[in-house]
Amino acid sequence: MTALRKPLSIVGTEPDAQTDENQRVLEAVLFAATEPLDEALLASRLPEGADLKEELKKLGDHYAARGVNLVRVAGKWALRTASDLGHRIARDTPPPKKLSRAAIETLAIVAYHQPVTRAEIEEIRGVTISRGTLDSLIEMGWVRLRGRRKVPGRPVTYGTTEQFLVHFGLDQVSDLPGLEELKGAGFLDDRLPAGFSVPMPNDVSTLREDEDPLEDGDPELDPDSTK
Amino acid sequence: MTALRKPLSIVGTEPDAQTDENQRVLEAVLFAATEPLDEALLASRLPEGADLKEELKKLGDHYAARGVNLVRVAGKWALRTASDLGHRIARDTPPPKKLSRAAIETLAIVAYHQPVTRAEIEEIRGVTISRGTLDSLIEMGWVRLRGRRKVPGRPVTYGTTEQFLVHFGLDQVSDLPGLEELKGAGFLDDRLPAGFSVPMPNDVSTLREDEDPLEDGDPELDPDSTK
Amino acid sequence: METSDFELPEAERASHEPQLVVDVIGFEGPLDLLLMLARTQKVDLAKISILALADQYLEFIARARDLRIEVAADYLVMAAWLAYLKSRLLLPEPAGPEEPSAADLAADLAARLQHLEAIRRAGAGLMTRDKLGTEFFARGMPEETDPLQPQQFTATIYDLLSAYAMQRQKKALSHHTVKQRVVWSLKEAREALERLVGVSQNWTRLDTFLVEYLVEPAMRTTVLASSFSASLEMVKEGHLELQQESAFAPLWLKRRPEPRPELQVVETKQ
Repeated sequence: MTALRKPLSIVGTEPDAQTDENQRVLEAVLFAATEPLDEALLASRLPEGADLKEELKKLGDHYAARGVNLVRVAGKWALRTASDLGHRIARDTPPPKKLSRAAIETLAIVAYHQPVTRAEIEEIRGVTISRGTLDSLIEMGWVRLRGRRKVPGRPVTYGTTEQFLVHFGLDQVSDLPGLEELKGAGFLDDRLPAGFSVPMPNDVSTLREDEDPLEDGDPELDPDSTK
Repeated sequence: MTALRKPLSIVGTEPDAQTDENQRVLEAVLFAATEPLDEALLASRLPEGADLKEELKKLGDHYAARGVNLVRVAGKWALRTASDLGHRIARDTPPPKKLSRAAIETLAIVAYHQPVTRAEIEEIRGVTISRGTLDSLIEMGWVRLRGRRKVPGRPVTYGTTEQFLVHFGLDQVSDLPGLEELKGAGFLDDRLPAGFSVPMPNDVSTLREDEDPLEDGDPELDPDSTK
Repeated sequence: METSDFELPEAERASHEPQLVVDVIGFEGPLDLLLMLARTQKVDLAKISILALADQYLEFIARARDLRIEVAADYLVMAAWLAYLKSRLLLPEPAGPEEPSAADLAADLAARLQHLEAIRRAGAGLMTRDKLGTEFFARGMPEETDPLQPQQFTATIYDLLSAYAMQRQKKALSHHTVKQRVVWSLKEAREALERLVGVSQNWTRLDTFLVEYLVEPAMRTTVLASSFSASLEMVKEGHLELQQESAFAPLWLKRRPEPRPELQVVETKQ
């Protein structure tokens, strides 16, 4: 296990050594995790009074030019391989399936218009969407059921997940590409009932005032909620 | 993705830059690998003529004092967190994950229909189940291999475990609700055709008369028992 | 997005899911087709001529029908709508009561096309981002931080029961296949219209256009009769209002407004 590990002489109290130790711990914690970690968790691993922001910045600088980078996704922190090296890494796993156009468009509509109902998605695309399209996006873990819109028929509202952000390397939904264009053209707030206009996609878990919570186990038992 | 990643200016032919690129690739490949990697594979990721030993030594030196180390295991190479930091990251038990829908559906069928074969599960679900689904249920300790059905092909039969009962707070598997209770609780609706029935689950360890015991070491080596 | 995107073989575009709408022409719905046609005008979508677009579309549909290609009903509903819109744009007849101007309707349609286009670009932009597992990778070998406790999974008894009931039920009920309808009812056509061109709360008289495009010429009389009774039914159910200025004059229809969402909110709060 230790072939190339040199013995360390850690001097706990010496200031510089302390700093390095913080770097080592952060690095190890981030390295061991497959999922992005939030700052509260990271802070809990450092001695009281440590400047987490500063430590993260330092770690980021250290990794910036290397083959692994420190990145911020979904408001959390993670180590990821540098994306310019993707083709050099080629894992054994089969390449991910290409999404169908219907799935890409549906995902985009959910991402940019969330919270959004199935009827609204259909209205934008101009075609009915097969149940399979939303289901598979949900199964992939990118789309989730949020709640129910407070309108007749109480249609389910959909939004994106943290995993969606992680997959596309986004820190938050407001980082979505082309968001400004859509917003500028007035496409982001015109589908909402009057009085509920929110000009930005919003994936925060708290329901909006025009949303009701899902009942227990509601999600799956609901083939025609939007009809 | 780019929060802390600085733009790289890679000059392919300049000796130093070339070396750095090799370091970056090695680092990324080792980071993303799911297993320790052998030198043949690592060499295949570097340009022809690169000195792998030298690159590994350099990478090892870079990481030696850090929170992550390059280690040699079983003649192969891997990046691992420094072992002196084990206790600092140990609290990092991942939060419990929700079971995937495929897993919960499979588990439900095993629970009600045990002893049940993979082919029977697939028939009820109407889709093939990936080997991983059953495997992970077994790994979680909720599903076990019981024996083999005495039919051609001798498919493995699956059942639930005591841990399954503990997790779901069941005294015995026959406490799972039957047809009338499921209807009463609104899980099943009234349109069901006559003759629809829900089996009485039974997880007693004694094999049924249509089951054979598993041979020694049988379980895992059995990719196509149900085909 | 290039025109070639619209010429993907069926197998490729449908790789991930069963296509619900069997779409013989190979487009993802009428708006998709319209967008492609609009691109041939080679102008900014904001300056598109809806009249020319309607002509192109109707021509396309007419050609498909001449070739005896079966055209999905959604396309025909759109054709009916465009034929109606075209007649309004060409002959500014005295509008029915409270009717939106033809220019407004055309502008709405242009806006929908721009929206779809913008969403497509956004979707394409999303897909060209560096993605986890393709361009960048996470730690491949998670380190067990506590070897005694690997990843924990949770599920509730509720998850278990609903998963079970749902699967059994799906299977048990799956034998009841619904016979495919030959002719769309007026109600279905109107629902499709709402999806395609938005909800019009105003008086319209496009039923003659719908009838023309939705059915074979030989069936027109009977379908006109049955769609008339269907609209009466919808009036009775409170979904629709009907108006006729004199005998044999065109019938005007209007969707009854649904209760406003704001009112709904107030109600639930009480």
